[in-house]
Amino acid sequence: MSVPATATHAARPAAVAKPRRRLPRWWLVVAFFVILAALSVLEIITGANDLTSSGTVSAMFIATVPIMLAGLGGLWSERAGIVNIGLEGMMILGTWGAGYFGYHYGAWAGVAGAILLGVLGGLVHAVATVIFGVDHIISGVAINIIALGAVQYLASLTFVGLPGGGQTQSPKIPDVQTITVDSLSSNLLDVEKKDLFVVSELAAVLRALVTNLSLLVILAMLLLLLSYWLLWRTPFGLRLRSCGESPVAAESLGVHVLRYKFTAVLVSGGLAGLAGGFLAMVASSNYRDGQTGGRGYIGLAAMIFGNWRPGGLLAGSGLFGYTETLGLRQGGESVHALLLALAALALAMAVWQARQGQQRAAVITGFVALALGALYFAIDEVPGDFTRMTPYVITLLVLAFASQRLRMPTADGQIYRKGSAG
Amino acid sequence: GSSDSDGESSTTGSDTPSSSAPQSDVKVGMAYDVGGRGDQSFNDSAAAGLDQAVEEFGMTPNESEAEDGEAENAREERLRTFADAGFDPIIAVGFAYAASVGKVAAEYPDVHFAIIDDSSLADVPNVASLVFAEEQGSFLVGAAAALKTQTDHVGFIGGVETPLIQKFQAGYEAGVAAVNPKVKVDVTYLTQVPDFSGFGDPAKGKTAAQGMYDAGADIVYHAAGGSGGGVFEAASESGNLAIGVDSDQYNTADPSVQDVIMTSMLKNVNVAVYEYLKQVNDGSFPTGVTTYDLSVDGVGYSTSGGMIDDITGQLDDYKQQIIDGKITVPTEPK
Amino acid sequence: MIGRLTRLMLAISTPVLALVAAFAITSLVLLAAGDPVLDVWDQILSVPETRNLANIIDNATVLYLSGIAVAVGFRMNLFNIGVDGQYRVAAFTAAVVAGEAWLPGYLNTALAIVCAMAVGAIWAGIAGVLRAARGVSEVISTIMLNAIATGLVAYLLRQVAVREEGSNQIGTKQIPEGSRIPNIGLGDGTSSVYGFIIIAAVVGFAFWFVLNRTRFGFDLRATGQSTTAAVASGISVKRMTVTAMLISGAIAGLVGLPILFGDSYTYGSTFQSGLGFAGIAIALLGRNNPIGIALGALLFAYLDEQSNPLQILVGVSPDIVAITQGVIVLTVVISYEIVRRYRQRLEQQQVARALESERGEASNDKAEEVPA
Amino acid sequence: MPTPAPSATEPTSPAPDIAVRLRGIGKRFPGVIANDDINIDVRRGTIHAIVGENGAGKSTLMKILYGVQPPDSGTIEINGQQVSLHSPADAIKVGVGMVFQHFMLADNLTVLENVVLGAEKRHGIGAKARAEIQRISDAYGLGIEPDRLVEDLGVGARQRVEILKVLYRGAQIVILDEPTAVLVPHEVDELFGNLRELKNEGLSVIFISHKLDEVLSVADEITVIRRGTTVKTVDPAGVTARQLAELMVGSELPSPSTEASTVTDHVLLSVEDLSLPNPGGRPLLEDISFKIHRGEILGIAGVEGNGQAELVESIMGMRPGATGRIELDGTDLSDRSTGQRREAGVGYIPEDRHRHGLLLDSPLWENRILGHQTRPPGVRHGLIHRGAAREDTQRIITEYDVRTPGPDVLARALSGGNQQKLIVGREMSSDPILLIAGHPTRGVDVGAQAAIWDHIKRARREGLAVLLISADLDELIGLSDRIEVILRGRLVGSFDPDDVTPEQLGSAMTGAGAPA
Ligand SMILES: Nc1ncnc2c1ncn2[C@@H]1O[C@H](COP(=O)(O)OP(=O)(O)OP(=O)(O)O)[C@@H](O)[C@H]1O
Ligand SMILES: Nc1ncnc2c1ncn2[C@@H]1O[C@H](COP(=O)(O)OP(=O)(O)OP(=O)(O)O)[C@@H](O)[C@H]1O
Ligand SMILES: [Mg+2]
Ligand SMILES: [Mg+2]
Repeated sequence: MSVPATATHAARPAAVAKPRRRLPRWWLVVAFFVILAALSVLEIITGANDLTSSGTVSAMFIATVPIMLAGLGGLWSERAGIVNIGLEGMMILGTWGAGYFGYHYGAWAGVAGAILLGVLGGLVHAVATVIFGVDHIISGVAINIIALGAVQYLASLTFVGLPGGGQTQSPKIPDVQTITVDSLSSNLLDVEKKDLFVVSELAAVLRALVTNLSLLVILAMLLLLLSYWLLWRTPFGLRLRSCGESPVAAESLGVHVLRYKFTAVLVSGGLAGLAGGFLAMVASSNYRDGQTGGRGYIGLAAMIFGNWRPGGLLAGSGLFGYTETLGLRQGGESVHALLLALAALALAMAVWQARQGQQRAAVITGFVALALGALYFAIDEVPGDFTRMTPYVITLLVLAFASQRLRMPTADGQIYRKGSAG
Repeated sequence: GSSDSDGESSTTGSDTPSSSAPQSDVKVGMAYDVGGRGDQSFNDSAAAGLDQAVEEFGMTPNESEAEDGEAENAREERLRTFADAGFDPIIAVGFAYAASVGKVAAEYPDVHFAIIDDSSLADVPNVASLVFAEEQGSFLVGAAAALKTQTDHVGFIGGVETPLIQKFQAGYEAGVAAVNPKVKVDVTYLTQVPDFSGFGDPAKGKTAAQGMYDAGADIVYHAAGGSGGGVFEAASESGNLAIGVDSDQYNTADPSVQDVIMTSMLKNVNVAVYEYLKQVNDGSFPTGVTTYDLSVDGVGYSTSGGMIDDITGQLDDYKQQIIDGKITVPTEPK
Repeated sequence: MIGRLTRLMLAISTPVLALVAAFAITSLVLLAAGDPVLDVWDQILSVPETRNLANIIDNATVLYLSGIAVAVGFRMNLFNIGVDGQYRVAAFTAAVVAGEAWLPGYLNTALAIVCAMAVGAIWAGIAGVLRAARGVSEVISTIMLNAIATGLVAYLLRQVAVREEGSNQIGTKQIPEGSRIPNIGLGDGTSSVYGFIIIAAVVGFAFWFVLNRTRFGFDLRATGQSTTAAVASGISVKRMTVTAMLISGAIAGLVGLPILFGDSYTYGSTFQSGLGFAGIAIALLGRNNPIGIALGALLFAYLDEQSNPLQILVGVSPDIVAITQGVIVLTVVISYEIVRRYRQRLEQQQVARALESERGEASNDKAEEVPA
Repeated sequence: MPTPAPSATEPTSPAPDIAVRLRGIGKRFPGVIANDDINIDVRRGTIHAIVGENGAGKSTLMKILYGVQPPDSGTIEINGQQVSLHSPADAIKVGVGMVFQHFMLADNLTVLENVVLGAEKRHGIGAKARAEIQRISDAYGLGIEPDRLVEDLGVGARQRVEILKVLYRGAQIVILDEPTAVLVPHEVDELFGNLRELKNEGLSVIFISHKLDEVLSVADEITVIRRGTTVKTVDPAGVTARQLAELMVGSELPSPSTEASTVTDHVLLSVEDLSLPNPGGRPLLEDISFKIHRGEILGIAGVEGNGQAELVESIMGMRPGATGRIELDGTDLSDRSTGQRREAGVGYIPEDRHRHGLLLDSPLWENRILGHQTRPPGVRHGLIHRGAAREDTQRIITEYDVRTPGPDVLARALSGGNQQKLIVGREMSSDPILLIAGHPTRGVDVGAQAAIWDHIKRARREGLAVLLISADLDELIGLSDRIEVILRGRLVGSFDPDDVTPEQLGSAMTGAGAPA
C-alpha cells in the first residue's frame, strides 16, 4: 500500500532498547472516565445535551460497529500481509447476503448469509493475491467494482416482485434479538435526566447498554476480543502475524505461509461481510442499493488509525461513529460544542509542544486553537453542510496532532511466492 | 434488471389480450432516474403510471435506468437509443435529464419527449414538462403535523440537499407555521450532492430521526426515498409518528411500521405519466408545462390508517385557500 | 534468452487470455441469470456508430486523466484515493472562475484551467504535507478529504448557484461561448470529441517523459522503489512526497475539465462523479504506464457505452457491464502472472538445453520444477 | 520432486556415521546454473565447511538441503534415509536446522516470538517457552533476552538468536551460511566455542564462510565448490589457506597489507563534537571528533551496533537531529543535505547494500545513476542520458569485474559479492575526495575482496581520505593508517595498526582493554 511512516528513517537502531511498554489495562478505564468527565464539562459549558445522551450512545454503537467490523477484517488480512482495499466490496456483498438469506430463512440465517457472501469476496481476493500473486490493490479495487455490479444484478433477480422489494432494495428482513432491561433502563433514564456531573453520563452509557442492545453489537465486540486473543495470544496468531512481518522467516521455519495468508483473507472477507449484514439488519432493516456508502474505506482508515491493532481500531471507529452520530442527530448544536473541545485540546497541545521545545509546532497549534475558539464564539450553530463533515475533519485533525508512530506489518502488501526464503 | 421489469410490464401488457383490451402501436420509452423501477419511490410511481397505461391502451413499453453518477452523454445516449429504436414518446423521469432532453429533443424534432420534475424546457415544441407543486402537498402535511404535535416540536429529514427536496422542506415549514408559528421544526439532510446515498441509507435516516425524537420532536416528515424506512423504524421504536412521501406509504411500507405513518405527502407521478400517455393514446402529443398541484390533485395527502381523520376538515380548508390563491406556498426555505 | 518470436507470442497471449477469460466468466454469469448470452455479445461486439465512438473517446479522455493522476502517486508508492475529491473541488473552482469570466475568451479558459490545477494540487497537497510532516497515511487522509470535498463543494455551490427558471438543478454560471473549448468533429457532421483530448495527450506524454527521461522522474521512481536507498542517494523523501502529491493533484484537477469546457459548461448537481475511483482501476489496469492507461481507459469507456443498448435493445441489466469491467481487471493481471510463470519455466528449460548441448551430456532434462 | 539423476549414485547403504549425503544435486535458475552434480558427505559429529566464490552455489545448495527450494536433480540422504524435502517443515522434521546468510528474523516481533514461531508445539508460546529459551541461552552463553524486540538487537545478537532458533528445535544437523561475516573476533570465538560444543554433543555442523583461516581453524572437513559443482573435499590439516583459495578461484590469496604511508597533513574531513541524541535513550553518538587527512585511511573498529552505522549516516546527513560540525576540505557541511554532501565529493559504500545501496528491481545502469543524479554521465541538465549511463556501467562492469550479462539486468539478480563490486565501482567513478566505506567486503569472496581492497588502496594513493568501517579486524589493520575504536557511541581509543593485534582491538572494542 504505502511505505510505513517510519521507513524514511534509515538504519537499525543501536543496541539500546527503546522504551515501548504499552499502557497497562487499568489505564483504559481511567481514559474512559476522563473522556466522560471532559464531555460532561463540555455539556455544562455549552449546554449541548445531546453529546452524551443515551440516544447518542446507542446510535454511536450502531454507527461504530460496521466500521469496526470492516476494520477488523482489514486487520486480519493486513496482519497476514495482504492489503485489502476490497473491504467495501465484501461489505456490499454482505448486505445482499443478509437481505436474501435473512428474508427467506430468518435473522440468523441472514447473519450467516452476510458472512458467507463476504467470505466469497474474500475467496476471490485470496485466490488472486495469494495463489496468483496479483498486486493486492488491483485485486481489491476489482472486487469493489464486481461486488457493486453483482449485488445490483442479484437484487434485480431476487428481490423484484417480493412485497416491498425491488431491484434497489430487499423486503424488510427480521432483526436479531435485542436486549432491554426495562426497569434498569427507566431508572437510568431518570439519573441521566438529573444532569449530575459524570454520573449522568455514566448512566447514559449504561442505559444504552441495557436498552435495545442488539445481540450483533455484542457479537461484534466479542469478535474484536476474540481476534485480539487469537492473533496475539495463540500459536495460530503468531504464525499468521509472522506471515505479515516476515514471510520468508516464517517459511524458513516451516510455516505454510500461503495457507495462513489464504485463511486470513477469508476471515477478513467474512468480517467485512458481517459488517454489511449489520448495516442491513441492525442499522436498518433491509438490503438497500448503495447502503454501505463507503464505510468499507472508512473501516480501512480506522484500522490504519488504530495502528493495525484491535484497541486502536476500536478507538478509531468509535471516534468516527461518535462524531458521525453527533452530526446526524443534533449536529448544529453538538458539533458547535465540539469546536470548543477541539480548541481546548489544541491549546493544551500547543503548551505541551512549547514545553518540548518545538516552538514552531507550538505556534502553529496555538494558532489553530485560537481559530477554533474564535469560530466557536463567532457562530452559535454549525450549518448542516459542515456537521456532516465532522467525522472526517475530526479524524484528520486527530491524526495530524497525534504524533504518528504508525507501524504497519513489515511485509504488508508485498507479493510473496513460495520458495523465496533465503 | 430491466429484463425482469420488462417481463413484469409485458405480463401486465400480455394480460390484456385475454381481457380483449385495445391494441396500440405506440411504443413508450421510459428513462428512469437512478434507482429505476422498484425504488419504492418516485421512479416506482412513474412506473405505476406506465403500467396502468400499458394495461389500458396496450402500448409497448421499454425501460432503462440511470447509473449512479453517470456521464451526461450517457443520459443523452439513453434517449437517443430509444429514439433510434422507434420509441415515441420518450418519458424522462427526473430533473437530471433536463439538459439531455433539451439536447436530444433538438436532434430528433419528430420524436416526442416528456420530462418529469423540470419545466426549463417549457418552450421546446416536442417536449412536455410534467412538474409538481411538492411545496403545496408538503404544506398540508406540515399543517397536519402542527395540528397533531403534542410537543410543539416536529422534524423534517431530506435525503439529499437538492433544490427539489428543499421545496418539500419549504412547504412543510410554511404549513407548520401557518397552523402555529411556535412549533419548532428540526431539519436534517442526510447527504450532499453528488453523494446521493442519502436516498438509500436507512441507517442514517434512522439515526437522524432518532436524534429528533430524542430532542423532543414527535412527528418527522421525510423526503428521503429509501432512507425513509429508517425514519419509520425510529418512529415506531420511540413511539412517535412519521409522515411518508411520494406515494401512500401506509400501504407500501412494511406492516410493522404501518401504524406510525400518520399520513403521506402524495406526489402523483403515476397520474402525470398516465394522463400524458392517455392523451398520446388519443392521438395528441401534449407539449409545454403541465403543473400537477392541489387543484388537479397532482399532489395531496393520504388518510389511510385514519390517524388524521379528525383534522381533514382543517386540511381541506387550507387546501382550498391554496387553490384559491389565498395562500401562496414558498418553494425555497427561508 | 528466449526467441523473439516466442517473446512476441507471449506478449500477445496475455491480453488475449485475459479477454477470453473475462468473456467466459461474464457469459457464465449471464447463463446463470438466464439472460440472452448471444444477444449480449452480439451487441457488445458490434462495431459502434461514429456517435458512440465519440462518446467512448470523450469518456476515455476523462478516465485517462484520472488514471494518470492516480498513477503519479503509485509510481512513488503513494496511494492517492483522493483524486475523486480533488477533481470535484477543482472542476467546481474552474466552473466558477470561467463562469465569472474576468478575462476575455481563452485567457479566461487558461486562467480557469490553472486555477483548477492549483486547487487540485492544494487539495492533494494537504495529504502530502500531512504525510511528510506528521506521517499521516495518505490513504486515510485522502479518503477523509474526499468526504470533506463533497460537503465543501455542496456548500459553496449553493452560495454561488444560479438556477434557471423551472429547473430543479443548481449549477454555476454558464461558461461564456468564447471561453469554451471547441470540440473536434469526427467527419460525420454531427459527432465530435472534446478538444481537451489534446491537453490529455500532452499530459500523457509529459507523464512519460518526466518519469522516464528526467532526473526528477528518476528520483520519484527511486523513492517509490526504496525509500532507504533514496535517502542514501541524497533524495529528500519528504519533499518528493509533497511534490508527487502536488503533481498528482494538479493532474486530478484536470479530470473534470473536458466535461466542463466541452459539454456541460457548468458545474451542477448532476456533474459526473466517481471518476477518481475509476481512475484507480484504470491506472492499475494500465500498469501505471501512459499507453497502458490509455488502453484501459478506452476499454472501460467502451464497456460503459454498452450499458444503454444492453438495457434497451437486449433487455439485460447494465450492471453486467460493471461486472465485466471488474472481471477484466482481474483476468488481465492474473494472465500477466500466468504468462510470467510460463515464460520463466521456458527460460529454465532453455538453460537446461544449453547445458546439455554444451556438455553433450546424456538426457539431463529435469528443469520442469519451477522455483515458484 | 523429479526422479534422481542417473548420475547420482543409488543409496549405497552408507557408512553409519554419515549424517548427510548429497548426490548429484543440480539446480537451475533462469539464466544461471546454481548447482550441478554436487556430491557431499557430512559425517556425524563433525564440522563440515563449504567454501566457494560468490555465486558458487553454496547458499542454493543449503537452501535445497533445508527444503526451501526443490533440487532439479539429485538425492538427499539424512542418516542413511533418502528423503525428499518439499518444505523447511520436512527438513526440520528430519532434524535439519539452518541459519541463513541473510537473517530470517521478523524485526517487529520479540526474540521469543521469533524463536518459538513454527515450533509452538514444543513448549507453547508462553512461560514454558521463555524458560526453555533462557535455559538454552544460558547453556551456550548466548545472553539472549527473550522479550526484546529483534528490531533493537545488534547483528551479533541477531546471529545468536538465529542459532538459538535452530537449537530450540533440537536440530541434529545445523547449517550456518556465512555466520561470521558480521561478527567481531571474540564473537567469532564464542560462536566457534558453541559449534565445538554442539559437535561434541554429536551434532553435525555445515559451515559456510569466505574467511578461509576461520574455516581452517574450526572445520574437520572442507568441501570446495566452484561454478556450482564440487571440486574437492579436503582435510584442513592437509591444506593451507592459499591452496584452498586456489582451489576456489584459481587465484592467489590476497592479504590486505598497506604500502608506504601516503598520509599528508592536509585535513580533508574534520568532524567536531558530532552527537546524535536518541529520544528516550542513551545518545547514539556522543561528542565524536576526528580528522582524516588526504591520502589517509581511518579505520573505525567496534562491536556491531555501537554507533558505526549512525556515525556514517550522520556524516552523510541522513540523520536528522545530528549536532556538531562537519567540514570537508574547509567547507562546512553541517547543514547541507545528503545530496549536497555527495556533490561536495563524498563517495559512500553503505553497510547495507540492499537497503541503502541499490534499487534491486532496477537495471544496473539505473543503479549507476543512483546517488549521482546531479552529475554526468548519467544525468545532464536534469535529463537522464541512458546511453552514457549504460556505457559507464559497462566500464564499471569490466574494470571492477562484475559478473553479469550486462548493464540491463536487474540488480537483484546479482549475487551480493557482485552487487558490492558494482557499488564500489560506482562510488569511485565520480572522483570523490572522501570515501566512506561500511563493511566493504562483507560476504564477499576472496577474489572480489582482493579487488575491493586494491580499489581502496588506489583511492588512498590518489589522495582520497577514506573512512573505513569494518568488523573484519584483519582488514582494518591491513588497510588503515589509524584505527579509532567506537564503544557505545563514543570514540574510546586510537590505535596504530602497525603495533596492534586483533585481540587487543577486540578487547578495546568490548571496553575490556585500554588503548595502547
Ligand atoms: N532465487 C534465485 N533466482 C535466480 N537466481 C538465483 C536464485 N538464487 C540464487 N541464484 C543464482 O544462483 C547462483 C548461486 O547463488 P548462491 O547464493 O548459491 O551463491 P553463493 O555461493 O551463496 O554466493 P555467496 O558466496 O555470495 O553467498 C548465483 O548466480 C545466484 O545469482
Ligand atoms: N528471486 C530472485 N531472482 C533473481 N536473483 C535472485 C533471487 N533471489 C536471490 N537472487 C540472487 O541470488 C543470490 C543468492 O542469494 P543469496 O541470499 O545467497 O545472496 P548471496 O549471493 O549470498 O549474496 P551475498 O554475497 O550478499 O551473501 C542473491 O545474491 C540474490 O541477488
Ligand atoms: Mg550465499
Ligand atoms: Mg554471500
